[in-house]
Amino acid sequence: MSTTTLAKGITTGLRAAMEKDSRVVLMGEDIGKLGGVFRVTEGLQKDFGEDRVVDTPLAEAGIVGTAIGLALRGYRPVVEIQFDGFVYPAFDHIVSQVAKLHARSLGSVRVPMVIRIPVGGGIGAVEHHSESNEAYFAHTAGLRVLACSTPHDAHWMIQQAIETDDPVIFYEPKRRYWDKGEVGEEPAGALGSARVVREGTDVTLLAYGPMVKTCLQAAQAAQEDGHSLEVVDLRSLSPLDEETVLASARRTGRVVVVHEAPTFLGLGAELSAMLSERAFYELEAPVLRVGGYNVPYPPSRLEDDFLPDLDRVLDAVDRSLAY
Amino acid sequence: MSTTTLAKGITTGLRAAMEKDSRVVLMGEDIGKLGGVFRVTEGLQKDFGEDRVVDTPLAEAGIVGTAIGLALRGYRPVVEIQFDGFVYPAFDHIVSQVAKLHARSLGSVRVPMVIRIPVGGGIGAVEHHSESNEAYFAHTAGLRVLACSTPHDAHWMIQQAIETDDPVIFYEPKRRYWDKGEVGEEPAGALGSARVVREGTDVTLLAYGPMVKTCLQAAQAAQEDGHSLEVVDLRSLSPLDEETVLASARRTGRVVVVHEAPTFLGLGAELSAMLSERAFYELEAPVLRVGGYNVPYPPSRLEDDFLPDLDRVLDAVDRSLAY
Amino acid sequence: MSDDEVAPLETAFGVDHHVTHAELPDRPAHEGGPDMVQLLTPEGERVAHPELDPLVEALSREELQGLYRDLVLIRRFDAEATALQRQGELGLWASLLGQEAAQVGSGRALRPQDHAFPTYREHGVAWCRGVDPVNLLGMFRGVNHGGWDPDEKNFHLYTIIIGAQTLHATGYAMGVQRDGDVGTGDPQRDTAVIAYFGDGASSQGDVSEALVFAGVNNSPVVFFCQNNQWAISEPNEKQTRAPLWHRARGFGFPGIRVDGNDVLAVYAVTAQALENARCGQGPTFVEAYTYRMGAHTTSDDPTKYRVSAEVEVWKHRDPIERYKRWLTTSGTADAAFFEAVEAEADELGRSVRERCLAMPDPDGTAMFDHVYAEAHPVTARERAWFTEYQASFEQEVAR
Amino acid sequence: MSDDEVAPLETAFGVDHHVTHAELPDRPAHEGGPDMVQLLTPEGERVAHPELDPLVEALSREELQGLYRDLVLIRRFDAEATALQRQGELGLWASLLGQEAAQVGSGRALRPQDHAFPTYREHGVAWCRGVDPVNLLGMFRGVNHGGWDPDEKNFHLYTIIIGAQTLHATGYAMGVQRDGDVGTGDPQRDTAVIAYFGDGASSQGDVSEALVFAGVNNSPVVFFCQNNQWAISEPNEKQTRAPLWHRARGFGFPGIRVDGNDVLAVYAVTAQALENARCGQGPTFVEAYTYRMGAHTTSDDPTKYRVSAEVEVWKHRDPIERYKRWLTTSGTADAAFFEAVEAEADELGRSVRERCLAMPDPDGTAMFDHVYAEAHPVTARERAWFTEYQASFEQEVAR
Ligand SMILES: Cc1ncc(C[n+]2csc(CCOP(=O)(O)OP(=O)(O)O)c2C)c(N)n1
Ligand SMILES: Cc1ncc(C[n+]2csc(CCOP(=O)(O)OP(=O)(O)O)c2C)c(N)n1
Ligand SMILES: [Mg+2]
Ligand SMILES: [Mg+2]
Repeated sequence: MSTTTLAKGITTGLRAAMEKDSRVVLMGEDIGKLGGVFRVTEGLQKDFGEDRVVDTPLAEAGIVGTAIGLALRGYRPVVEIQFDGFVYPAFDHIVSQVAKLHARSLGSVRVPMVIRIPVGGGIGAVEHHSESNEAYFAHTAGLRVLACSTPHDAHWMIQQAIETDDPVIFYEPKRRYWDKGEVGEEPAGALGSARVVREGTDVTLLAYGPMVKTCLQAAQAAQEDGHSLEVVDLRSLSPLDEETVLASARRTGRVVVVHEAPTFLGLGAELSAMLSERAFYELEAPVLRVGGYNVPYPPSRLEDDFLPDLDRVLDAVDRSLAY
Repeated sequence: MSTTTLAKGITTGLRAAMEKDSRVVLMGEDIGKLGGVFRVTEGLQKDFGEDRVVDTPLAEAGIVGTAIGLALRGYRPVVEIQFDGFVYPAFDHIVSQVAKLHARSLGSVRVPMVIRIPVGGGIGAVEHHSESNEAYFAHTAGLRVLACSTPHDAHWMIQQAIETDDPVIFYEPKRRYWDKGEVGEEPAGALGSARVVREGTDVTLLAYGPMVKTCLQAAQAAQEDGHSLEVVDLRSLSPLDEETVLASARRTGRVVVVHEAPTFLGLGAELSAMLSERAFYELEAPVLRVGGYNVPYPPSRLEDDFLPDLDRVLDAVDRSLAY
Repeated sequence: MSDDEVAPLETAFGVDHHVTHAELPDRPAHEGGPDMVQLLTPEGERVAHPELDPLVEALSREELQGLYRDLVLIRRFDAEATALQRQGELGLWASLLGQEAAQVGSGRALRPQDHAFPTYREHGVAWCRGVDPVNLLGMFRGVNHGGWDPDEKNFHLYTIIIGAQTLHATGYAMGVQRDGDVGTGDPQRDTAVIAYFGDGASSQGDVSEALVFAGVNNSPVVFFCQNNQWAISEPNEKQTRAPLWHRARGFGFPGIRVDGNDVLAVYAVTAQALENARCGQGPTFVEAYTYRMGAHTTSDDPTKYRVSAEVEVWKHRDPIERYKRWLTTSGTADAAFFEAVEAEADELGRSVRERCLAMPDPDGTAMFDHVYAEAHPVTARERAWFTEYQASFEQEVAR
Repeated sequence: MSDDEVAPLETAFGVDHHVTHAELPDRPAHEGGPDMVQLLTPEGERVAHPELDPLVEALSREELQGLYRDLVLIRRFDAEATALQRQGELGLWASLLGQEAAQVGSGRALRPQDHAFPTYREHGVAWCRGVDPVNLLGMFRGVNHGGWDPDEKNFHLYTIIIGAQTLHATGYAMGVQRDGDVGTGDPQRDTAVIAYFGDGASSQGDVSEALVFAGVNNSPVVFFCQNNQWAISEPNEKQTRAPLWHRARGFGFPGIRVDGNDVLAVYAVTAQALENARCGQGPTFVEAYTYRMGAHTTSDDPTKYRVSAEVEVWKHRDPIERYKRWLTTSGTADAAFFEAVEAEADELGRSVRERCLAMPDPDGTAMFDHVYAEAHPVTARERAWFTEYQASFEQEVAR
């Protein structure tokens, strides 16, 4: 048990994976001497050398494309995309190659690659540095999509992501990088599992990444108003842990999904559709969605207006309870 | 009124737009002498010259990127992406530039660009030639996404797409390219509108592009079984014509969404979520989704198993009616 | 497109970048230009080349005959596949007609431990690597997306997304470097990677990025561009203003143009480039100047965009004819040999046809296989649903 | 990275591609190499250059003084912005310190009808184009993503996605061609486009694709690469094995390296390249060899990855000092002039600060503006919801 930040939780997770398996190779822009713009890879090049912590040319398609080649040679590349908005030049390689090579080869080839993406807003950044693009990848068969929300999960989930033979998009909630928490001795659940992080009886809040903390705060505030909210940290966005989600939804009968991404075709849409398909008679209210608006991520002075916060979550809870 | 194929409906629509506005420029691979691999631009280079029907280098990012520049200079580029699976190299320019430039410039710049994409399966093609990737673009604020399903709509909607000052992703259902139909004198509705293409009372089928025909066939078959199905052609995937959809859903109380894309986070998810948010008490059954499976598009000998067909639509109708 | 444009600006600046060329048989630009390496004229005459001759001379009579056999057999295979497509047995076929020498010459320059990353047209390379050609038909027949294990013969899967494989090859070569399989001096160990791509592909950003990564890492990869003059309907001029082999220099490594219809020249140039890669001298860009004699694929109609006179000119440069002439005049092979190869080709054609027709359609559930390497709830649920749904029809039929 | 590597393979093939260079002042590779065009030494001495001298000699005393004024004012503006960031008034700042000459020299070579497509660091070019520098602060303050109308001064919006603007510039130049604004001989009409990008950006596929499109179309675009030696923490060697200006040749047009800290050389080279573009001679790649004296942005900590000795070396090549020396020794400007510029700079700093602090925060509803040019139901509904939701708080507060 040790206390550390979410960022350092990933650092120690990467370090553990690299120590365990010499074929784990980190690739990305500025991840070497600089340790990455968020310092997540700090110290790793010094300890593991330039062949295992690679400062690549500035070209995301090139990074993911060559990582595929390394994976085909038996390596396990862990790619850092510097900011969420910079993953798109690599989109083609991710959806047409990384996601499909295993199936294309009838199983003879594996692409055990992890693509780490610092995600979301709330840090006052300029354009393209605050996006939440998980829906694109979750909609893509062949990929697994994970989102961690605590130092503990950061440490363990990155290792699970590296260990699985499937390619993983690994989201790190950048505005929680500096949040501290304890890292325990064991993962909080298997790859793909969600976790009830606060039990409650009136309404279920479904969240992941940066919004888990917001939902926990909302649940705390709601308690003072006499409402008991359950908070589920999805942890895996593809596949979803439908059983955990369903069990909670059945218990409370009311669900609010919270994410930073625009709601239109965001994860909330899938969760809503799935819940109405699988728990139609058990829902007392429609699944409500709290998310970013359907606009490009705004300039930072407006991000507080854009991002779901405690008040907007509680507003949705009230609307749900009103049904 | 004239009878023509869907492909030629687009050709005549493009021709009309080019005659009307000399700043309309077509760009793409093999669209000149060859007339495009589907011959949609056949004859246009001969009539409008190489400056207005441009055979570009083989580079989709380059095509869309330079089209942006042309748009900034006041042109109205219409880009052809040869097949659905080849749009991804241009993904970055589409989501980070095309979709955002108008907002970024506080309205001073417009990007009146149309990106034509032959979409979907059913033509026995090899990999990457049969994909349905509309959800990626529909989830992207700043874009409009259209899908035509008949020669009439093909002819008129492409012109509406060119006329609007917003960027448009324009989907053409490739396996319906050779279907014939009449092209009337007027558009079948404004940009963004859906259309009830068959009225019915028991269940609403929501579809677009290639699946409209499938749904009409299903409705015909269902009639013989005594079920009255309403079919709505969405036509616009972003924005959705929620009012038309809602009105139909309220009439029938039961909705089945049909598309070729995998259901997980496909358009059906959004429609289901929206309908339960806006018509919770009026739905007799959960919105059911019939779509591709959550797998990469399979080899063509399996595509009939993958693609929603009349039977699968009717199976969902039965399940809906069983609620 | 002319190879010898003069740079007005640089000249204006007093900087003369005009490339100086060593002596090679003079040749007009439309025939590949003066820099194109050629060891056999279209008439089958041997052109001396002091640096490369030793590589060719090291080939045994059997190896020299083998090249011919490869050329003929792969052409026959290709013709059979085209016929199968016409008869509805394949959904599509991408013919290599005319490019046999480029593929066989380079394919035979590979050592067993080397790795090849093809486009969708490298049937000749697959053949040289020992991939059963019937396996190449699977994706065109629509029974799979790639019918062989890439690690079995070190021949990777066909890649349809233009240019993508050049990055995969480069990354693979970076892996080879990390494995220490470069520059050891052990001919069984030192490994090179070859990436195939077309003239059209050269425009894709991916390909340029591959040149960047390979250059920066000095990786053991050969970029083998088959310039068959056309990217579907677009001629070279729509893709590039400079000869393609010029591209490499600006990324920090050498480029070379070779007559792609001259199997000896292609062999020698590629062998040298691969050897340089294995020794740790880094990448090379080889432009094999050739011609796509047929349609782009069986779906294509080249009469829409190119004149038959052009095709006629290239017929005179046929890679098989020219090599056959040289084999004959040099006394390397005789009529009996040629006849035997012909017979073998007939047999190959028959066998390929037979085995193609026998290829079973996969079961519908196959689409759920290998989407993920590890258990996945959505795939599992959908697979179960699909199986049950299929069964319900069979019951109906049974009833 | 050395400029004069020899190509082993090509040599092995008897093809010598080693570029021959005309006479230019000898200079070691780490100072830009022998091919770098320089008109002023770091000590401020004028180097003769027969081809380019006329361009410089055509400048009036006022214009020559104006260049100095630009250099000083934009440096002062930049320093003020850095200070504003430190004081929390900006979220971020990307300083141009050290790159003033590259930006002013190229910016002043533009004609009014020309168009510039910047990265996020071209404050000096914006200044030359007449964009009010306060407008550049908006996106760094977080009040907008781009605070000026690109068509007002023909200076396009800052582009953060590395390399993307090179394609936009190329497409824009293709539009210029379609408008017939190339090669008419009318100096008010013929139009060129300039695309700025960095050494790191050269690795992006987009940039290579822009070179392809510009080459194929012979478009009037100048690719202006500010090689400031660093892409955040990565030095040139991580991006390229060859000098960047070599890149152009393989795409079919000339490349040239100019001393990016020599405002006269940058001016002359860019003016010539732009003029060639306007005349219909097509694109040029200009590599301005310079140095990023400060951090990548205010968020960066360069001590992690580069040694101060390097920075010290470059201090001796300061673009302003050297030009000031030449202005003085050549008698083009005197102390009174320099003092006046200093005073003007102080005034600019004060005004920028004042107006930055006065920049209002936009209203929350602004995020719904201009997402679409035409009415959009989702935006409209969300905007209405947002407005009502905001109002509910205000009511609460009012209560
Ligand atoms: C990214 C992408 N865009 C477009 C295509 C469609 N396409 C298939 S082959 C081809 C032309 C390729 O030309 P070239 O690279 O010269 O190879 P060749 O077919 O001549 O061997 C095109 C445009 C594709 N497969 N992938
Ligand atoms: C596509 C993309 N990837 C990564 C980044 C993050 N990033 C911003 S600036 C930069 C370095 C750019 O270096 P260079 O092109 O040399 O320009 P300079 O900053 O030195 O002026 C990086 C990696 C980005 N903005 N866009
Ligand atoms: Mg070709
Ligand atoms: Mg730089």
